[in-house]
Amino acid sequence: MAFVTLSNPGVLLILTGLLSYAVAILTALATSRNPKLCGVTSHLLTSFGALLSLVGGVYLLTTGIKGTTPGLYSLPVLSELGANLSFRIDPLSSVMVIVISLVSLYSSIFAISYIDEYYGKKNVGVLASLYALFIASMTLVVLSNDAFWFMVFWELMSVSSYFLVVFEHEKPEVKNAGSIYFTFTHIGGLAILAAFLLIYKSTGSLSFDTFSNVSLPTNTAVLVLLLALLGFGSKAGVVPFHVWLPQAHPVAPSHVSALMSGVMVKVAVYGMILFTMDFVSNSTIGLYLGAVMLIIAAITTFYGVALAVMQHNLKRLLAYHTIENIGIIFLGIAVAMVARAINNEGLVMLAITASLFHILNHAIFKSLLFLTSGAVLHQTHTLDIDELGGLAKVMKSTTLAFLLGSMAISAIPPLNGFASEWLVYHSLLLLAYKANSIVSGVAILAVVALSAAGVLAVYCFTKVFGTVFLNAPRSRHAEHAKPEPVLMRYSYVIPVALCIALGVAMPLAVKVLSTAATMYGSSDLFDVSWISVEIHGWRIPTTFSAPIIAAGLILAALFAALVHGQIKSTKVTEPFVSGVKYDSTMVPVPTLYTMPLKKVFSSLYAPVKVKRYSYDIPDIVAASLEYDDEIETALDRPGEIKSPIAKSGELVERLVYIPLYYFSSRLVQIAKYLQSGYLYVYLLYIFATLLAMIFIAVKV
Amino acid sequence: MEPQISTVIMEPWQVSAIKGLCTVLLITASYIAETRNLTNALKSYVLQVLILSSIFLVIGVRYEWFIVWAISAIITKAILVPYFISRAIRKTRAVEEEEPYLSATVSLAIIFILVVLAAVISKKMQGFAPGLLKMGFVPLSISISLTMMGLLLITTRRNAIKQIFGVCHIENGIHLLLATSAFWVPETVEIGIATDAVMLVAIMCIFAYHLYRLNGSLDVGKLVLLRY
Amino acid sequence: MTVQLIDIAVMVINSALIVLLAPLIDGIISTLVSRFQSRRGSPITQTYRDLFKLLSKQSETVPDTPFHQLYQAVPVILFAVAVLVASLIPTFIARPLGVADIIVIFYILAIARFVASIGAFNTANPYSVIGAERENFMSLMIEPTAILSFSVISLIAGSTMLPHIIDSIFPGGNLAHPALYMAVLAVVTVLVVETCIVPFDLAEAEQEIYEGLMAEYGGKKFALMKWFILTKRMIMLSLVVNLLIPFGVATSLDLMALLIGVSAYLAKILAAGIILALIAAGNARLKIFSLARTLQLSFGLSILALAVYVLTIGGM
Amino acid sequence: MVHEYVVKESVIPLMFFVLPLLATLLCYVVRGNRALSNLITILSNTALLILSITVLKIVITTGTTLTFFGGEFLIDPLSSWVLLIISIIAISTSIYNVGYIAHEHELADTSRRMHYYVFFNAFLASMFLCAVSNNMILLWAAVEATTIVSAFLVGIESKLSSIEAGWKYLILCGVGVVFALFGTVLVYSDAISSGLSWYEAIHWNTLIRSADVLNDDVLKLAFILILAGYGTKAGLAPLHAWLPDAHAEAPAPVSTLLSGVLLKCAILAIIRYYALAFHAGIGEFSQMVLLSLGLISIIVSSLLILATKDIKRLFAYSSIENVGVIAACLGFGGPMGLLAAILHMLSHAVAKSMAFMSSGNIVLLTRTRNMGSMNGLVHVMPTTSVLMLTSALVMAGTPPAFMFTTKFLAIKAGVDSGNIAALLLLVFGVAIAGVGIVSKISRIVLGSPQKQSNRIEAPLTSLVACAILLVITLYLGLALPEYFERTTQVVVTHLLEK
Repeated sequence: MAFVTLSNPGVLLILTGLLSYAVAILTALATSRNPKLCGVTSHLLTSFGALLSLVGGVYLLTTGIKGTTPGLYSLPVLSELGANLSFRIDPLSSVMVIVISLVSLYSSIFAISYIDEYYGKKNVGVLASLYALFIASMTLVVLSNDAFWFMVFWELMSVSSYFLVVFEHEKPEVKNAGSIYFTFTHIGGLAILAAFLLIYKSTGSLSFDTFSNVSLPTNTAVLVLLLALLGFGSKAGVVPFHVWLPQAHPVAPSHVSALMSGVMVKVAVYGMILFTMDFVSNSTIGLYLGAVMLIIAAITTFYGVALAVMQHNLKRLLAYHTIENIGIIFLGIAVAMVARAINNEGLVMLAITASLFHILNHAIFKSLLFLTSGAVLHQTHTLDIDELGGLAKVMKSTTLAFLLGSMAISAIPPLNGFASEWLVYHSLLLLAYKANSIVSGVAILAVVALSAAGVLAVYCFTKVFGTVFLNAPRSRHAEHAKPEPVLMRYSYVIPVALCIALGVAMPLAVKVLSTAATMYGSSDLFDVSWISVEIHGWRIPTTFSAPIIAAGLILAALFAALVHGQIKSTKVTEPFVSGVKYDSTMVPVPTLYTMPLKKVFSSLYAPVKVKRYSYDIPDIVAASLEYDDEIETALDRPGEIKSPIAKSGELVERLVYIPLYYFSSRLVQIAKYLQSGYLYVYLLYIFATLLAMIFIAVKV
Repeated sequence: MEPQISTVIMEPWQVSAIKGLCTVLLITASYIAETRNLTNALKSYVLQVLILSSIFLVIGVRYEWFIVWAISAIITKAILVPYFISRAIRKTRAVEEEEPYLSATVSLAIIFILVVLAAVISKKMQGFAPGLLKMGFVPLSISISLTMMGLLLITTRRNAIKQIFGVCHIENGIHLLLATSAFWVPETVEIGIATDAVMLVAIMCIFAYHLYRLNGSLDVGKLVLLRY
Repeated sequence: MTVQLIDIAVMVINSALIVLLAPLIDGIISTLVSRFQSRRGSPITQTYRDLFKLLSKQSETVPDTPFHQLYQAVPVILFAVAVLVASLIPTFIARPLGVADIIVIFYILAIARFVASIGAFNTANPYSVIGAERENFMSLMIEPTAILSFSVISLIAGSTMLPHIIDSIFPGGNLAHPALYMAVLAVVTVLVVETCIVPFDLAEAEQEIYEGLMAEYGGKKFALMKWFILTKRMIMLSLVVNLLIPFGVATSLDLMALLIGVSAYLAKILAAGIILALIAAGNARLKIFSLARTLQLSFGLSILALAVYVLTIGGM
Repeated sequence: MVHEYVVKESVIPLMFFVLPLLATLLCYVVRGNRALSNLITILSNTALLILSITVLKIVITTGTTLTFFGGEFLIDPLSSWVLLIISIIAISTSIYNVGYIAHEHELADTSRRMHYYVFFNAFLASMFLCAVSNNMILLWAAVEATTIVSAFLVGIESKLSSIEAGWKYLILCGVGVVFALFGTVLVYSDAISSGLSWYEAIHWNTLIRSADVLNDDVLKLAFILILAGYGTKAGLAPLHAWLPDAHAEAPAPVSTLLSGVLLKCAILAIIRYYALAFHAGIGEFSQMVLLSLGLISIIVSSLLILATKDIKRLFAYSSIENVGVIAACLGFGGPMGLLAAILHMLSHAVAKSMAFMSSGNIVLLTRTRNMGSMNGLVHVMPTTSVLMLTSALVMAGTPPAFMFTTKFLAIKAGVDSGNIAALLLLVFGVAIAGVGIVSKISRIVLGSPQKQSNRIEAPLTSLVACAILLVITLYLGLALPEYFERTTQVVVTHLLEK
């Protein structure tokens, strides 16, 4: 590993960035008495730190430095095990630093005006300091170069995000979400710790320099990768372990859930990339584990969005979408694993570039969506879609930002969502083309799942944007909403601009990100010109030039406007409802919009119960309109399902977590009998242990 | 303490005297276990301690520091311990013991089995760890059986005072074991063991009194307040 | 190979050709349908006259919407999408290359779907929201099957670029593969449903939901959206035609090949129009879930195609 | 290679035993006057702390072991480490006593308070005796003395539940330790019959030097008896039944001493015999037995943590779990296993004392131990509940605290031993226990309180004691001093290389 001195400008910038995070933490705690001052100063310092580390990250990525800095600090007992605090500077970690600091840059600006609702009620100093600690620990996790300090900052990240999730702990469901969140992160953290140490066993040192492609015996390698999947998968929200995510992210303050959904899950993906690509290079298991990962990722993609469509809470819906996008990123990683197993280095690089690009894009538009929903919450104090409507009249820039965010997340072409999804599509198709075995069938099924997820995403976000911002206002909150504060509007500028820029200038973005991916594969598979990205794996290469598509769209729109011409006079009337007088009962309800999906995917949602809808309509047509809606999922009545875990009665929860919960309470019941209170029983325990040990001694 | 050779010289009469006294010891112990009346049990306990100290005297004939053992045994176990137990009995006005878990005949049968088991164990010890049998086979087996009877008492009796007697049985068993098997034990250990025995019984009597004051009876079987 | 000037030129010609021909084909189909139902029917150019009449309207009545600019923009964006997609479809020549592949085309159509749906919510008209729901639900049925069968075709053809696909599945070519024929059949049935001809035009059903998505638009806006639907039908038709009968598509730029290409393309489109008219005349509009059942058939067919492809990989 | 340890006769070992006894007498003389007895206890414990630090310096740097009274008492690296642990916890508990006893209404009358302080110092004296005793049977007697003295402290609050807890504690530990004596006598007589003089047979430092002469089978039986005896005292799983009752019913400072320190003395005895077994060649067997007992206690206690509703029992079960981790580390064997066990003793002592002190504060203020009836304590008693939540997180092993480092080393020892199944059981059990503690404590600390009562806080000195321990655990976690590393290396080499 090359040596990067601390005087390297990029490293220096990141260090000063971390320093300003630390200063932000201290100022937040110091000035917590005066909430307004504390909120502004600490968040400004945090965004300044984020700006510094962003510039540092960009510098390191563009110069493509690869190496480790000298050890800054080490604990005596652990130093001879190779656990000194040194930074790991390489393109992959600098991409992650860019992602982290970019999102925290504008969400801190958003936070300044968002937290004014806590001034009287909660301690703003604690919130701001935890927020800065959370960002700092994420940056340090990505930079750390040995197992011990990685785990230290990883647990620090989990604990600080736990306290941020339970910040508004007065509400009962927040406490429950917090304890479930802690359960998953704690067990996941220990699984990762065990995986690291299993690798340490065959390298003899904890430092990551010795960890690159370690040849482990097959069963340990399988165990390590499964533990890593459990640990990083539960943090990222891969399907079997995703249950905490839709509960924890919505209850956190919006600028924090923007960071958690946008960035924290990416840090988990970074860990997964390290394990699958860097640490464990065992081709025999790579093929099978890669195929299993492919299936898991495809299920995650489809499952996340299929449930998102049915949600009634805005932020819960966005959390389910995070699960979907994590599935897409894991598709890229799975393709890379299988490609390495059939040693097609070009495909490995394409897949990793696709994942990195989607990590960057998803971080941007998901945090934008969470910030805008935070603005909606800040102005209307409710997140229930059925209560909201017609906010476009009032909150102009939030509406535009949310529209652009939802178009990006539904992979609408000119924007960045589509750019990375196109790359993921092509890594899957190329895998199918190159791997002539059953895996190619699985890859094509993953393509189908991805396209179905794309359609469902459009379905879901048209419903959300339509009912929240466009429809006629359906509640008092929606009618009396006031426009959002100015600072929130400025915080939208960066993500909106990036969504468009990364989408249109896709070739440039792919060129920069592929330098990060060259760590894992050679770049003979695709070359990038300024105008288009060309993929060579096929018999005849495939090209896609985003700039031309964007230009074509603009030209066609101008032509259409020309054809449309001028309108002299307009008359405003009520919507036309077949001649009847339009009144408030006719305003479209979101459940109406997604009714057919309930029929098609009913097994995914909770068991059904018949619910009768009845409307009395003017007697021209009939006395009253009644129909049985036989699909009425538990999502519409959350309290119904007694399940202690996700309370949403979704498929995975009914299949996995309810049986798990009952099995563990049975175990606890048995343990209670052990402590029955009778003295002679305790004495018999002692004699029994003594006899058992003597028996073992005689036999051994 | 000058270094001693490992073998212990005993005149034949001493060996037979120790054997006889040990068997008497065993008989008094089983009487304590079975009698329901607590004061009778106390009296026979005092008798048992006297027999034990007489065993020490017999050994003391040849090795004079055992006389110190005998005296300390008498002071602690014949005077102090009975004083505490009688004070406890007087304060808790306990005369008869509640019905234990096992009836008299069954517990006698178990005692017999335990004695046989102790004999078998000490027989095996001959080949296994000869060091224990400096004073011959009987004292070791008696001390093991005494300890086992103490354990039986504690496990199967409901009355608190009876459990105290169980603990006293174990203390006597240990005392005998130390005297006969761990022969050259320095004084500090002897003082440590003796004071431990007395303090243990004293504390348990105080607890028995509080148990009676709060619980109304000395029945330990009802003490199941503390669950998981 | 990156995009050359010829591709740009071909794109412009393609889109002009498809956009202008669309009303003609619609006129032909409507006259044929009325003839089959033994009615005189309107002349072929009727659709042109309707569109130009609507486009000349100067005043319009508008619902009070929370987002006025969106209400104005929806028809313009829809028509723009139609023009853009039309330019990417190979009609008489196996071009344009170097711009976009099949996945990009499907996702550009998604722009139209997205914008039309939020336009429906914007007007808060329950009928247009039901239209949007049907539009999205239908595409949920159609899109996976289309992408699956196109992937199988492109795996066999060796490229995801439409012109290359059409070149390489030329019957003379050596790619006679059982899975190819099944996949082409599946994709053709799906694209016919996508044309929103009478039995399948659930999203724009006039009788039930007042033209669905277009319920609140009048005059110029209605003309643009109508034109979008006609162009989309034309795009699907030219895809179906070129995939089913890949003859005559010019591969080189000399005059002769171009002439053959154009005439072949027009003949093929006319034949497809006649077939569509037959379908339209004979069927009534399907209910949404009965449509789902027919689409499940084509999904099964494409899964079968995938299975055959995977099994025969070793052999190829 | 044999370490030539300079054996120096000095009076320090006795001072460790005499000083607390002196404090006991003074407390008795002072007849329960709160200020004076507190002063005495604090003075004696600070003196002991200074003494133990100087002894640690002497023993570690110059490599001498101090003996007294002809080898009866001895301070070698292991006992100096345990002495340090005892004195750290003793000084912080005596500071905690000042505020706690004043507010504890159970100990209001002076006679009961006099008993409390007398037995408090006697308890410390007996624990110091355990640490310094070289004579094996004296070690047994000292452990027996700790049981007796601490039983009185457990039963000092005259409630039926504390009497029941005291009674069970006395019976179970009394019976348990008897087996230990049988084991000790077995080792002693076997040593004598294989040619050692009685002096060499009874004293540990001489016994371990000629350990290979002992008969293996006898030592196996003896190790089992000792493990059954001292295992009951240490709270290893099947023998642990008395521990939750005793630690929950005792007053907070006593349960701190019980959980934090007494378990460490029992573990000290087990480590002495573990070293003996290692040198006698049956290390393999003893590691297997210790590992299985350790794993059973981790699994059983993590399930019981999920079951209990009583805050102090929660931390009692967590003590069983951590003793299980220490036993498992010993079971994993090798220098790394022993190092992890020794460091975990210190980190658990500090963390567990902080946990019991802060839970004692909460029980003091809410008058109940049932966690079901507590909610939203952060609004009612902010600093106490913040300390409580931090100590719960420290117990679960979050990074800045020393518990994380020792948990890391424990899992590393598991990996070094190559026993993957045991490693997974250890990791899974520790995870469940950590999750159980933090979610239960966060459930009582967070949320909105039922009745809006005004702000009340635990006594200042109690909070200061908790804060001291928090600072120690963070200091050790972040900046483990170079000196500590040398100490633990010397302790390990001393035990494993004769």
